[in-house]
Amino acid sequence: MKLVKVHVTLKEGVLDPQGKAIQGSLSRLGYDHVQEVRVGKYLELKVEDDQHIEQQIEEMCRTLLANPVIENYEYTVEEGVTS
Amino acid sequence: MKLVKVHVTLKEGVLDPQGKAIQGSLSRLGYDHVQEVRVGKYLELKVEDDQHIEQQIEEMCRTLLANPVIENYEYTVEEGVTS
Amino acid sequence: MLQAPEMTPEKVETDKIYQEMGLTDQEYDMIKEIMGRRPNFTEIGIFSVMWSEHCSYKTSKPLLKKFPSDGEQVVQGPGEGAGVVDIGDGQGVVFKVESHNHPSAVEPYQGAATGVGGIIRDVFSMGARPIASLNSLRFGNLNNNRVKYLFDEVVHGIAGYGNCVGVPTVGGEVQFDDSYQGNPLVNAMCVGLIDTKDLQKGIASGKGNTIMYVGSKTGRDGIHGATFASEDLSEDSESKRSNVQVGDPFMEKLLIEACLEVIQSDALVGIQDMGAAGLTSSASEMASKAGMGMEMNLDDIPQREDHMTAYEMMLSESQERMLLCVKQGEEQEIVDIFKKYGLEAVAVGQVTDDKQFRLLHKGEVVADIPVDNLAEDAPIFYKEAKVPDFYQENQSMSAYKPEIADHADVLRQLLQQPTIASKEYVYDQYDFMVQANTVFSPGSSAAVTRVRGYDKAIAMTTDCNSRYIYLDPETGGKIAVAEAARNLVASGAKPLALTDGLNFGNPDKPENYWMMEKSVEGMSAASTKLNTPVISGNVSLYNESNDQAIFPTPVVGMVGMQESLAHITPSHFQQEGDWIYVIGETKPEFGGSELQNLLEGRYFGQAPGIDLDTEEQRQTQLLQAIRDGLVASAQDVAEGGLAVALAECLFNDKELGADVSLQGDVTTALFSETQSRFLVSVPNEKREAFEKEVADAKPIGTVTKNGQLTVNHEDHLIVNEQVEELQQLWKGAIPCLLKSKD
Amino acid sequence: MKFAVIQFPGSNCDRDMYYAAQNALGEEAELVWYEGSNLEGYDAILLPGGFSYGDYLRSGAIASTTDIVTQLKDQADKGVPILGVCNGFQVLLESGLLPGAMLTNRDLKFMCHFEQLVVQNHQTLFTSEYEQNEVISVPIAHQEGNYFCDQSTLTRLRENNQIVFTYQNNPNGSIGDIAGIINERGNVLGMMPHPERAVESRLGSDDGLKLFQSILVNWREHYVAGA
Ligand SMILES: Nc1ncnc2c1ncn2[C@@H]1O[C@H](COP(=O)(O)OP(=O)(O)O)[C@@H](O)[C@H]1O
Ligand SMILES: [Mg+2]
Repeated sequence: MKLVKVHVTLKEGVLDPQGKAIQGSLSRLGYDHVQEVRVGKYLELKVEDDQHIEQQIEEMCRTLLANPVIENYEYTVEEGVTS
Repeated sequence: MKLVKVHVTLKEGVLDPQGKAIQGSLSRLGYDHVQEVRVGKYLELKVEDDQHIEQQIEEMCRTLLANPVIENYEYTVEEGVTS
Repeated sequence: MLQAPEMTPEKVETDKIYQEMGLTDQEYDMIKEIMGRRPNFTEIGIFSVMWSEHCSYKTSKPLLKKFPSDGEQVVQGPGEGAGVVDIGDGQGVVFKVESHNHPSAVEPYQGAATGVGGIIRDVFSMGARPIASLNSLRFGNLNNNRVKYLFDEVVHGIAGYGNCVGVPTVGGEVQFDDSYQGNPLVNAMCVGLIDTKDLQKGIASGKGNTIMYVGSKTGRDGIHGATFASEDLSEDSESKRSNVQVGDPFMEKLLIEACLEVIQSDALVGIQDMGAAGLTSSASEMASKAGMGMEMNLDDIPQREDHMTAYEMMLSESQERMLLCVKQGEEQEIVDIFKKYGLEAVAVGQVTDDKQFRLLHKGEVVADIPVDNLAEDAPIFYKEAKVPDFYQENQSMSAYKPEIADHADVLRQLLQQPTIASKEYVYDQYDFMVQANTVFSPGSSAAVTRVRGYDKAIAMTTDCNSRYIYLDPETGGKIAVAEAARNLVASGAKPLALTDGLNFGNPDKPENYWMMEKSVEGMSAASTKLNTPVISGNVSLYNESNDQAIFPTPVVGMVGMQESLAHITPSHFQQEGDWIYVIGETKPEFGGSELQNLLEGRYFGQAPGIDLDTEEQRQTQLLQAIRDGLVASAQDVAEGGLAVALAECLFNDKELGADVSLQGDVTTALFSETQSRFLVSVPNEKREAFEKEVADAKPIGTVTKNGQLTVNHEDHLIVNEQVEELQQLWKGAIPCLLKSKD
Repeated sequence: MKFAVIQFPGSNCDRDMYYAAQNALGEEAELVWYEGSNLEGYDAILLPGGFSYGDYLRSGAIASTTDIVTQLKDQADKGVPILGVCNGFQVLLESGLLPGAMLTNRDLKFMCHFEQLVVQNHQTLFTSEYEQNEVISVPIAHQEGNYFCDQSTLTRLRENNQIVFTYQNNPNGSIGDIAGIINERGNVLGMMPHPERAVESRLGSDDGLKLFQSILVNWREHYVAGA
């Protein structure tokens, strides 16, 4: 079993209303040295071992997990726990 | 300037309807060796240097970035770009 | 810790493990006697949730019996998932209110969301399509950061769930008072529409019939939720946070559509949702109601987590699950319907005729309980009632008489009190239009939804002024019912029936029990008089924090019908030149008023009085006048008195104004909260006919085109305000409070 | 004229769309389940609002990977008029039938109320019954309606007159106040506001009716002219 970790982040230049709101709240709470917040997604996938796993993850990211118009993605494949 | 990376994930055992729907969709697309998907948040914060930064990030996570009732969080503090 | 590995029946007894589950020594002894042996860990867990207040109504049952529940309009009274009233054409309206107070205090988003989900399941499990949701909310003072967070997240949760499932949230109420600071109230109401021939019951009848499970898998969420709901909120609650259930509105939406298809199948015998106490309550109640028993094999229960024990499965409150009883041999038909929606219906047991509730797990019998003792015959406890000292004190006070220098200024302030201020911030987040039937959206006296294809509409409201009930529970109880009916009548609807959400403190305190008893008596008297029987309801006790009870808050959710779309009447003034009438005289009554809150910061003295005969007469007359087409707009007079009602009648962006003259004491005329009053506008040419029909109506002025609210008193100009400015104050108050730091 | 209304799991304005076509417009409409259905033979296809697949991951994302969307693309290629409203618009974006993407509303909240829209292009299959620059009142109900595209796409949309509706008072932060756009060919319209909720004045507005009437008028012309 592999543990795949996928990070999906907004592209540079795409507005992030959620990040801005969080930054605003942080600053209202007194954390005004936080200059920018960007919010992305973090997915963990448990995937059965397969020799083509990298290629498949790449496909999944492109077809579903990220929207290339606004998002970038990155992933790592790790040994997962066997349960 | 520091770059803080925060991962917010659902606690073990907490239902993740979103992850379930994504897994279902991947399996319909033929990726049926994906056994489980869990969705979390990934935040990047640009923070001005400060000696108490770790402690402050800890506080921010607890009070705003994560919902400790159902979520766990983890963070790293890295040297950020000076811009 | 409760989720610890199984322990022996002996240990359960000697270590009094049952106390941790919320059972008393006395109850344990009763259980031992019922069983004829020591109950094991799983069995005692099952008893503890079924005998919790939330499931068994063990302390409230004697009071609930006082409610009138009959009437020729009643198709289904209390006892099923929801009540049903007849609206002609073979159709019925199904509705019920449900509380999710404690879960919302701990995790407001999910607590509120799952509250909405739960009540919607109650309605569609009756076979009805959910057509509208309402919510009745109470919070502490909005100056407090925690309260702001709770308020925001609760609303967010209601929106998140309700919008997704496609049931419009058409109305509700939000009030703010210090007593709710640590213990907010989140009551959700759902209204459904049914062809009465499709009415389903939660029964498991017919020996050998199959019990099927459908919906989300069972996880460890919400274990002991029902017991949790039946305890005080203490510091300790923080540590019970593992109780939080997460809702999946997408699953709920699939269940709605699939179940509404399934009820058309002859293979279906009975259906019930798994609400509080999950599998335990749905299964045992279905068997008990049918006079049957049930055997389930827990190995077959779809499980989300590994190594779940029988105890955990039976007590889990995972959301979006349904239990069905299906004719033996016809299971496949049911399986196929659910399959279309990507859902799996799984056989988990069968109906037996020995009236035992028997559970198997991994080849062993893990519970074997006489089922009626869990459900129909759960014990009832009669509590002691005592008149509270503060009630006596309030009653003996001389009448409170506020002193006001600048009436216009007080009006401006009242409009900004969060309880009175516009709730647009809230309902802008709700999809109140989906299903495309909403005639009156949130912001009107009552929400109105037309019945597609017929010349009729359904009107709905929730109401409860808990300040009056705190001061005088019996009178306050009457007022809550009367006010709900007033809201419906003002919209042109005939009130049909009500559902109640009884939110109170710890009933073991005799003062609390007394308030419960008195408010139920008051509500019953008004329900009887106004012919609005109580057809469903919910009880939520132990609403306390730091030993301080909330104001007694028996929320009334009432449903009525406009017998023609032509009767639908707006609450806002409509046209220049219309005459403005007040129905009912005004007395100096300020105890529990918004004005008292504004000036004194607390409530004391006597609540406004109410005479039910007068109430009934005025409602009947106004409704008749509306039906006869004599009324342009109608609204009840409530918090903040006539002045606030007048202003609100102008807040519809039509640039209208009002010019009125008042007699008598001006503070009373403007701000008293005397009951049984309406503010009505009538076209000039219909004045005579209107006055003939409505005995207590007095003209006070006219609707103008100048966008000013002008009030004269004995040749003095008391109020002369721009409507637009007032409206901005009223609309901006809540967003402004939320933004401000404390 | 025969309309298809596609139902995804989680669609919730499917019936409203159906009633708009069937009752308010008075033409034939059919609800078409996303699985096991055939999109051939319909004169127009409507993608309703709602929360397909719970709006999980991104609104419209999961629905856009279903087989019916593959069929939808074929129909789009054939020139069949396709209208996506709210979640339907999001599906069109995610499937690439229209350019751009949706972000969360500027205020992060779901919002539901009437908005004033400006008809920016009344020379489409869907808007020919409106006047150019006509202001119409149509409700919105969404949380992810903040339309985004890159600058070059925006320029192209403008040059080709593909921006069909804009908000008079931008409620959600959409780039260029965009409320609805059409594809280059002119047969696929996506919009966040709900015209199907604005077909009866009793419910607040009937300004959306002309959109459905436009589809009908153009279909008739096409057939009468083409016959
Ligand atoms: N929680 C809520 N959800 C939806 N609508 C609400 C809510 N709270 C208040 N409203 C709406 O705001 C309006 C004003 O509420 P309220 O002051 O209680 O009215 P009334 O005095 O007529 O009962 C009503 O139309 C009500 O439906
Ligand atoms: Mg009210």
